[in-house]
Amino acid sequence: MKTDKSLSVEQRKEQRVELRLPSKLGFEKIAMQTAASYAAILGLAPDRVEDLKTAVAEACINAIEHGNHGDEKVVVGVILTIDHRRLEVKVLDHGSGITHAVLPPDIDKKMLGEEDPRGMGMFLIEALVDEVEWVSNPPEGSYARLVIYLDREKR
Amino acid sequence: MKTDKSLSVEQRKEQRVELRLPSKLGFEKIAMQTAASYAAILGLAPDRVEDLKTAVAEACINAIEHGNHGDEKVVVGVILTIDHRRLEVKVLDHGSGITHAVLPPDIDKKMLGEEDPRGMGMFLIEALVDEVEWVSNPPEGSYARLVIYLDREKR
Amino acid sequence: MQSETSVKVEQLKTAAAAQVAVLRFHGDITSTSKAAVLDAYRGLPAGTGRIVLDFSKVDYLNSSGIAILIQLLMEGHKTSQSIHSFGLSAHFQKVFAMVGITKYTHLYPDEPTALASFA
Amino acid sequence: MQSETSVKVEQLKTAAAAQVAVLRFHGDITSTSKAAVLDAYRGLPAGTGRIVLDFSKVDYLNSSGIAILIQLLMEGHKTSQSIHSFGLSAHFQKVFAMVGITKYTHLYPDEPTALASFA
Ligand SMILES: Nc1ncnc2c1ncn2[C@@H]1O[C@H](COP(=O)(O)OP(=O)(O)O)[C@@H](O)[C@H]1O
Ligand SMILES: Nc1ncnc2c1ncn2[C@@H]1O[C@H](COP(=O)(O)OP(=O)(O)O)[C@@H](O)[C@H]1O
Repeated sequence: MKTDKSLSVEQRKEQRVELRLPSKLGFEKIAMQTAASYAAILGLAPDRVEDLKTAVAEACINAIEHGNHGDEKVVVGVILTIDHRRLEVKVLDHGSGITHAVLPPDIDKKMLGEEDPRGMGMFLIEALVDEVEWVSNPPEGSYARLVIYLDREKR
Repeated sequence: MKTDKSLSVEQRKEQRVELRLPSKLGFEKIAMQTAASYAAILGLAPDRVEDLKTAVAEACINAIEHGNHGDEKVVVGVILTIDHRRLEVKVLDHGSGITHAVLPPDIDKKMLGEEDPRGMGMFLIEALVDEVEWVSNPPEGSYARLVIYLDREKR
Repeated sequence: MQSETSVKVEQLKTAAAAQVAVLRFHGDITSTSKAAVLDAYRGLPAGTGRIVLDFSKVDYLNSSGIAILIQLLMEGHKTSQSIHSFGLSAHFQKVFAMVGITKYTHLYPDEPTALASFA
Repeated sequence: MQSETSVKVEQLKTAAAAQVAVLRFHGDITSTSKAAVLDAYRGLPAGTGRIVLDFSKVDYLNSSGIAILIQLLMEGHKTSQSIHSFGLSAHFQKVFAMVGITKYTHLYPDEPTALASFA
């Protein structure tokens, strides 16, 4: 067998799960399901699993579209870990990351055509998870780090 | 960012998806969901998605239990690819693999206590997918390679 | 890619004999759904005043899909159409409220309520 | 680990006034379910002759779980109990047939049929 070099024997942290996807829109649905079943196994409440699914999907879409510019050969990484009942999801891309602040959508402006109808992904991520951080470290890449608390009521 | 070294920029094949799990029973459910959503995206019929889910779960259970001896720090790898409408799943462990043939369960013998009630995983995998291969290559590890055809009717 | 959007258009009359166009979405609503969603909407007969959006068969909805719905609602708002929605999960009802589009389409628990509530 | 197995035991009478014990499984049936499944079964009153297994609330079933069911069926077979099952998805009906255990528990489409079909 030509062993996949990247499949290291030892993991740094227990219960760590990693996923890699091609940068192709639609594949964020895989990350969504992977994260959902990880969270369900750890006992996250069903409504919070839904929050996590949407947040992970939006982070992956951004990694695919903005970070990796839709180049299917470039990988989006998703790393799931649990520590002190905090579920963490890192979504990694190979772009230069985010420089601006997250703005909440102004629906009235959107309705008047004064604001792009898009631009809600980061806002939704912030609204749905308990902690979020965007880290950029070119040329290595960037990531969004989402944290959801297992013991917190719904948002 | 301390970039995960193993997250390589280039993938060898388009639409390749990789998953790594700790060797902990229960985590095969994540592989099952990841494979299911990959297959659904590619258009596999829902009843064949169910076949794939059971086959992937059983292969992961074997990798966890027999290949990696339930050592949570050791990784089970799952690699999903598609080629010529053949969906391939490789389930990798760090054990020495399989030496014996797959025997169909004899339910009457099991009922009489003459055969272990267990020992149906490999049989089910063979019965549910279109192709299966067990490859061992110590000390690097072993893998089960399952193939399901997108255009084939149910088993 | 599976789960392409399809939209079925139906013309119904409410109990009060009001004419309503129902757009029934199937599959995913994402960035690739623009033509399917907006073409179905724009293909409604001129003068359509009451519209119901049926989300009960939608598998997956993301922010790019919501952006398309905002475009639809924007066009409807300009022509003073009344647009009701139903069939969203509790989660997506929350997401619609977070984004603010519940200001432009009221969410109803089911089809009869969505139909009955036209003025 | 979530989705531990739980088993609810009910005593019912069929239309023909036959006494039936129903084991309703909830959650996953896997290698960790052995005590839950077999304790519930072994806790049935002595002389129980008719048993129904309700799989309709089972989320996940794997070969180790099936091995536990085989043990249950083995014990039932020894004491000539009649064991009917219902609530399996089409997929798991197929899996049960592949493994051969449909020889020892007949699968019914729903609870009324499973109950009605006791001799
Ligand atoms: N992973 C990323 N890498 C680089 N830029 C990003 C990333 N995610 C978001 N952005 C930037 O932030 C903007 C806002 O993102 P978002 O709120 O998700 O809305 P949208 O993706 O619809 O534009 C994007 O248009 C992009 O410029
Ligand atoms: N990945 C693996 N690595 C090493 N041995 C394996 C592996 N998978 C299966 N085996 C061997 O094959 C046997 C039969 O496996 P299986 O049919 O799945 O039943 P069970 O796991 O219930 O014993 C196992 O008991 C084990 O000895």
